[in-house]
Amino acid sequence: MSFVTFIQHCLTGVSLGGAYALIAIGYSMVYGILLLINFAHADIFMMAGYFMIFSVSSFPWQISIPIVILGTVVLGVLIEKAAYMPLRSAPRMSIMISAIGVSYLLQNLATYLFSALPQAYPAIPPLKRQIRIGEVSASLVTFLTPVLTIILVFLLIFLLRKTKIGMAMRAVSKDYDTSKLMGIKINSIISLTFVIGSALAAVGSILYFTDRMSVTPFSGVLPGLKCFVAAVLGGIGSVPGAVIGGFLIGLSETFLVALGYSTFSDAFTFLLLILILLFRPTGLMGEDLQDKV
Amino acid sequence: MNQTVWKKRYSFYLSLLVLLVALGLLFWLEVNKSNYGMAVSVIQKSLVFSVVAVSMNLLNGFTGMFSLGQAGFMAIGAYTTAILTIPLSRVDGVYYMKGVAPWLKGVKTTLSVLPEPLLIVFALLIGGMIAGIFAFFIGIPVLRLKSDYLAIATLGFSEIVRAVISSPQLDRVTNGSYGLKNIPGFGVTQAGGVLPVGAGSLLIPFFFALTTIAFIVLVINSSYGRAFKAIREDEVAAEAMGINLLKHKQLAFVISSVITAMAGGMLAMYMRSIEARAFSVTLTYDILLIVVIGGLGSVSGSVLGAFVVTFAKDWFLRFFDSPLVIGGFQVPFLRMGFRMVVFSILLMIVVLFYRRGLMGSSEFSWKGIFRWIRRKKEGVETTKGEMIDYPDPPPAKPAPLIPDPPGAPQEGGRDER
Amino acid sequence: AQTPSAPTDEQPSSDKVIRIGVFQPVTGENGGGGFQEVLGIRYAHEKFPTIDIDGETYAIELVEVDNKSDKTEAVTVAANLVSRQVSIVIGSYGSGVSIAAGPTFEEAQIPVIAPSATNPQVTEGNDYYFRVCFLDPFQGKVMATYAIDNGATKAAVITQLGDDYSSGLGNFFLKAFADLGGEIVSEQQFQTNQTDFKAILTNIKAADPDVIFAPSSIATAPLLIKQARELGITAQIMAGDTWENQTIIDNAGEDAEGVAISTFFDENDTSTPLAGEFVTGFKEFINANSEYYNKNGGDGVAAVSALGYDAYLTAYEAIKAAQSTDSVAIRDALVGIELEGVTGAIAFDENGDAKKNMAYIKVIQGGQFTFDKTVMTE
Amino acid sequence: MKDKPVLSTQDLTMQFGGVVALNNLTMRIDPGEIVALIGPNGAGKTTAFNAITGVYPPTNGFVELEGKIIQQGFPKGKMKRLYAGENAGKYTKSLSLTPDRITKKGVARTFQNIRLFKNLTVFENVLIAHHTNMKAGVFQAAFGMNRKEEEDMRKRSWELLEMVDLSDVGLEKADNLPYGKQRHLEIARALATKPRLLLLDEPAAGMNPQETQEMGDFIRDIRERFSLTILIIEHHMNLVMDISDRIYVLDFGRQIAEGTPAEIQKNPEVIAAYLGVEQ
Amino acid sequence: MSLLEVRDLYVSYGGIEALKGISFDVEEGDIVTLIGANGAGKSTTLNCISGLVRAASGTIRYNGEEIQNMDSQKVVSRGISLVPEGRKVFPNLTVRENLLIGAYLRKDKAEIQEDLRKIYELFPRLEERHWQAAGTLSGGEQQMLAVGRGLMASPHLLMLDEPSLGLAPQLVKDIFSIIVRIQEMGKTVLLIEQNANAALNIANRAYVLSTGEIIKSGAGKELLDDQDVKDAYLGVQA
Ligand SMILES: Nc1ncnc2c1ncn2[C@@H]1O[C@H](COP(=O)(O)OP(=O)(O)OP(=O)(O)O)[C@@H](O)[C@H]1O
Ligand SMILES: Nc1ncnc2c1ncn2[C@@H]1O[C@H](COP(=O)(O)OP(=O)(O)OP(=O)(O)O)[C@@H](O)[C@H]1O
Ligand SMILES: [Mg+2]
Ligand SMILES: [Mg+2]
Repeated sequence: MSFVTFIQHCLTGVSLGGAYALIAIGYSMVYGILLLINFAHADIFMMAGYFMIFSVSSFPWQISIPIVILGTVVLGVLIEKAAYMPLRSAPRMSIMISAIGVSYLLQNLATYLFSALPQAYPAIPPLKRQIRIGEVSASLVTFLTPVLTIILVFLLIFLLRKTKIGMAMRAVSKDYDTSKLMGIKINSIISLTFVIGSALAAVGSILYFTDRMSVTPFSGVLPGLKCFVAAVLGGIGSVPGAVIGGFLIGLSETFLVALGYSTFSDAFTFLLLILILLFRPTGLMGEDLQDKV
Repeated sequence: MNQTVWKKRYSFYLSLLVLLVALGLLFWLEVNKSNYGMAVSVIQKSLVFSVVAVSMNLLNGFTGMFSLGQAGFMAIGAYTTAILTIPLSRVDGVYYMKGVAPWLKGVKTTLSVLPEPLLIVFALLIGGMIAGIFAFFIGIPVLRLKSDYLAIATLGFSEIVRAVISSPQLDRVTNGSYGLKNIPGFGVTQAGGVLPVGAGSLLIPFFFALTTIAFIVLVINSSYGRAFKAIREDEVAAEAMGINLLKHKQLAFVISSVITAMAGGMLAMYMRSIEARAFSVTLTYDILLIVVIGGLGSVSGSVLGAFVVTFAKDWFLRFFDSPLVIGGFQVPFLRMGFRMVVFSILLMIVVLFYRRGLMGSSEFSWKGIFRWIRRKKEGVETTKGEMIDYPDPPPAKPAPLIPDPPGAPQEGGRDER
Repeated sequence: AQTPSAPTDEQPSSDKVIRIGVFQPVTGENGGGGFQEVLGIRYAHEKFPTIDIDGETYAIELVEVDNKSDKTEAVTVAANLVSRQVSIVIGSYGSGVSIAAGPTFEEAQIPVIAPSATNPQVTEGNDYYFRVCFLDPFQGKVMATYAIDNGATKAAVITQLGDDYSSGLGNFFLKAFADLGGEIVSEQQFQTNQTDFKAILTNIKAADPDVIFAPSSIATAPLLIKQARELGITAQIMAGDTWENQTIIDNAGEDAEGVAISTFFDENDTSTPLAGEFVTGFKEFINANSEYYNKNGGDGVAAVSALGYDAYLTAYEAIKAAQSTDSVAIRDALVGIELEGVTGAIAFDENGDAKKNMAYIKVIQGGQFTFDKTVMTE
Repeated sequence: MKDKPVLSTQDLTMQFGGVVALNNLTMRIDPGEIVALIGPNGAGKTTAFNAITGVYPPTNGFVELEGKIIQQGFPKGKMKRLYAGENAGKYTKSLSLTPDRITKKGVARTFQNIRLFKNLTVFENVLIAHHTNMKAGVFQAAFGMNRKEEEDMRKRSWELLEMVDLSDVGLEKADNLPYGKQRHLEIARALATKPRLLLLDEPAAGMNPQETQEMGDFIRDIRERFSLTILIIEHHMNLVMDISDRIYVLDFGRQIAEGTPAEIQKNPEVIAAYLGVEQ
Repeated sequence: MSLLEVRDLYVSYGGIEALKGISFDVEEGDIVTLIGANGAGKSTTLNCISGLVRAASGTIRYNGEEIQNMDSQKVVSRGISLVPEGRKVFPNLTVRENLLIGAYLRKDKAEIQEDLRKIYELFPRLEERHWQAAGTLSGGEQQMLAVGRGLMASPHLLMLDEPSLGLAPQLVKDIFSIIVRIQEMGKTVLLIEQNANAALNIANRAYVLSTGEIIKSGAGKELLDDQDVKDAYLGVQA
């Protein structure tokens, strides 16, 4: 592999990793607070793709971006209210099935409404600008993704670590009743989690689809699974962990495919995950808190 | 009579009756397969899925281990069964891309002395065994992980299995990602034998389901089953009660995997043609869905769930997919893809309103039905989810392990043994 | 009394019915192409809604099922068709699902006509599977010849793992290209549902081929094309019949220019009157229904629509020849059938494959598939 | 009658990060004794239980059960640097049986924060505890080939419930029992494993003085009936002084006193650290 | 008008009736205690007041406002704080964070810091371990933390559910003197205690609960001398 090819692969991997990281954070946050693997997250991400397609058909892209973020946030919060909130006191598995149900529903609804055919994702001209450095060529979005990811993540970490809201989120994650006794509005806190997670998914979707150019009802499935793995690998519930996981998976996937082992690219992701879990049973950055006996 | 007291032997006779009726019905259906193809196909699938669901329930519902590796074990079983049972004459056509590995052909030639039914049983057992060995070895490191970490690790294992099966390196054994076809089905397919065409296509999966599920039920009701439940409730306390966590988790994991793999083999025979892609996470989610819809920790729930979900998804809701014109009026919404939308909505409704699944964690029993009917007759209001959920009254003596056979002394009398 | 063959809006109210199963993907990966094929069948059905058997008029009923481009689902819905007592089946777009469902139909002794499934395995060893299109070995050779004729010496091949059509055709191309003296400089594979081809394309770029042969689904086509151009790859991209779909051009835009494909039919080649008649009629049919129009991506006539039409016609003729609704009788009639379809003459060889030896090459120019040349083999 | 001690610990130390929760505990318990372990909150009492029963492998020192070592450890890895306890370097072997092995060897315990199998019935809670002594393998058990054994287990479970006065609620969910009853159930469950040594962690917590007294009688009673040796942690001094033969006192992980109840009550150090000025 | 008025309160769990129509009052500035055997319904009463458990019927009035079946979070904002049974500290937050979250609804930053200091003074052990995840504290340490967290809310009515459970004898005494000090600060306390002696000693008023009903009430000292109460709850005095 020549040096130029190597750099090109790195670029692809890092950019992919950045988008993964943004989605992984959504999984991680919702898990952190509801202990719920939000299977629908991947499909919220997919819907964000469609929102952009529709929005761009009537508005310029500058206006579409906030519309897409807003729309995705509304969708995320709506799902929470309709499918998860009524199940607050239900067994964990029921909520998980509810999440799978929402995921199926979004996929099938999208298939039904927009057909299974891929729809072209609108090109956002500045993001698509070709940048050429020597032999390496890529569009701006490829360079932008990791940078934007890092900035957003720092903001988020600040929110979680340094503010009262962050503390309330961590409290709610352990015990609803006692949190209520502290005066915490748990529903608002949970909604906020979904707002943040969905907004990040929307940003992630813009970056991801701009790079990949088309959306289908099943576009979310594979990245969804990978991002979930990224979240677990990093230590589910931990934001920096999700980011590390995202980049790790983005890079390893790209290189595996590049080396001709594309059958094994997903398998390798999982192998990596299992190996890491064997040495760190709660992921790279996960809190290793067992209840005291 | 309103005041009749439920007796144990009633249950026995009723069960026997239902079993006989079911057998008769199944036999009738399979002989008339050509007219009821859809029913036969859906029942076959339901039976196979109920086995997988029950063995998944053994892990998730009874042992409290959140495992998502089902698709992987099914794949192991399915591929083993398929590879061993594809008729020798068809092998070259199946492996048309890269050809079949010579050693495999050798093995198959040797095995071809077995009559087909025996070969199939043999293949299923081998599939189960391979899965069991896998389960045992990956269990050692993986079962130490907790809840969702275990889930994702087992899911990962399942995806790795799938990738390995479809890898080009194994092209000559598993036919890589092209899948296998010409797998023999359940029933007699060629006319001219002693049995009518189609015979066995339902009874074989039925007996398979019956025996495997019965085995799991026996395990659950044994002391080991109680140890599993203890682990589900509180690992620390279970360990303090002298229950070896790893050993018991592994036991549950291996049992579940072996049976899942055998069911995978059955699934291969049902599908007649398989590919690795079919054994993806989605398959596991589908099973999980069945388990939870049926009721986590309820065997009868899993069986019920398998039938309800499969029937709804594959059959009853089909009409939503085709445009319907009634008196020149085109019914809105009905077109391809609508069925799955309806299915997802129904699914959500079930989850939201039966949050503990159709059966909760209780089991089906004639006694429960009987009481429920009596209550209905007396006009006593029953609350949702409580239908079959009646705790037994405190017994005068410990409940016996195995229900008394008919004719044994009835409950109430204190007999010391 | 009914007037046969007069297209009417409402179903003929005859109580005699014969059912033709339509076994196609309408959703999933191949949902787009599958639907186009269905359109051809529906159009044919609209033209020929009834048939006379033994002096009685039977209404033909289309029983449509969706196999979702999924091999597992395919077997289930095939069983569904069998249970609904169809006399003959048309389908499916995509060789993989056809191969998977083959044994089910064979066992139920129901004949199937594949309009566009090109993989040899579809009909091989299955007495009940027929097809009205050419096969992949032929198609691979056609494209290899075309590449060599255009001066290419180095080719890269991209195939989809687990897709019989894609890897099959890729393989046939590979062999033919090497036989013709070309060099294969890179062989890359990707997985179903993969949307990121940058890694494999980067490798291809490093190998610097003259042409890239990438037979795959409509869904992946625009992604491949656009990502290749983004990486600065300038080699000509070529593919098989599946790519003849307007959405690819719509999605890939400018980048699609120059892409070459082989196909079964050309709407501008109206050398036979039958084809010309079909093209006008079909366009009207499409334009009359906005859903059809949208999903077809305009009123272009896809080759698979033409093949769908031909498959229906073949089934129609076979039923007529058999003078029976019995599926086995129809199958026997199919073996010896000969007719003139819009994609050429149809007659089956001993495998059940139509004896066809001509393919059209089209190149995308100015946002349209433009006819380049026809290729025939002996 | 001083033969081999049932349990003895030597230099038993348990350190979490920088916190030395248990420092150099050396104690012995002779057969048939009731020994109490007391001390202020956070003194390391529960930690001692955890180290003895294998929940944590000890950082340093060892535990012997009837003359055989069941737990032994020395600081390794990062702990080598961090180690703040005593006798570093004295031990070089490590051995840690898992809690189930230790239970099998005859040590049973209850938990400070009750840990019942909440969704199972009271009866099942006790029945499960018999599992550890079961002989049958999984196939034998599944196919009912150990009917005799199974029936025995059931009979003994009811007997135990009878003893703690819970047989009338035997088919209730354990979680629905009031707090005090749950504590009794935990003891019954522990007894079902057929222990020779029973460790009780605050069995009278949450009980009123009346109930506490009854608990004292109950503990004495089971000692006789099952010929047990008992190690108990309690903050109810009336109970402790009433039933124990000997008392060990911990403070900040260290043993600060050992003696009979009378001696301990007078010990100025214990009064200062734990009991308070006037009793 | 009393600060808190409970009238005819019924609560049931599924089929089981835990409270069968109890009525009692808590006067402003009093210490009121509920005593009773295990399972009598004491905790249920407090949980119902703070909105964790739904009342089947009956009313609860606080400052004249009906608060039965009000959302917990709202009840808290009215100035009622509960130190729940079984400690319920947030295991993943540090000791300090647990205390701060107790003051979640308060806006007075300076006073929060002052209160934090006071609590560290009361329980020096907490200050020593302020960085430790609460889940790894010993049982008694967690109990201190739970009480401290309740105090951080600076509530008008403080409800304590067995605050002395699992505490060392000396600390038990401290707890009771803290409760008296809280009263002296002008707050009202509703207390559940198994340590009935001590509770009755400091209580202005006491109610005895038995299987979901109030069977006795009176001034704290009065009940201390009551023979029935002595027999049932106080045991033989050492
Ligand atoms: N897993 C752990 N991680 C960190 N510190 C711990 C852990 N377990 C216990 N500790 C600390 O060790 C000390 C001793 O705890 P332990 O539970 O043994 O106290 P105890 O004597 O039982 O007190 P109590 O009477 O309050 O129950 C405490 O200060 C506690 O914070
Ligand atoms: N969540 C619940 N589900 C079912 N029953 C419950 C539940 N909580 C309490 N109970 C029952 O309600 C009754 C009253 O319980 P409560 O906890 O109020 O008693 P308590 O007086 O606080 O007792 P303790 O002194 O043990 O804390 C008990 O019989 C108990 O078993
Ligand atoms: Mg303790
Ligand atoms: Mg209570």
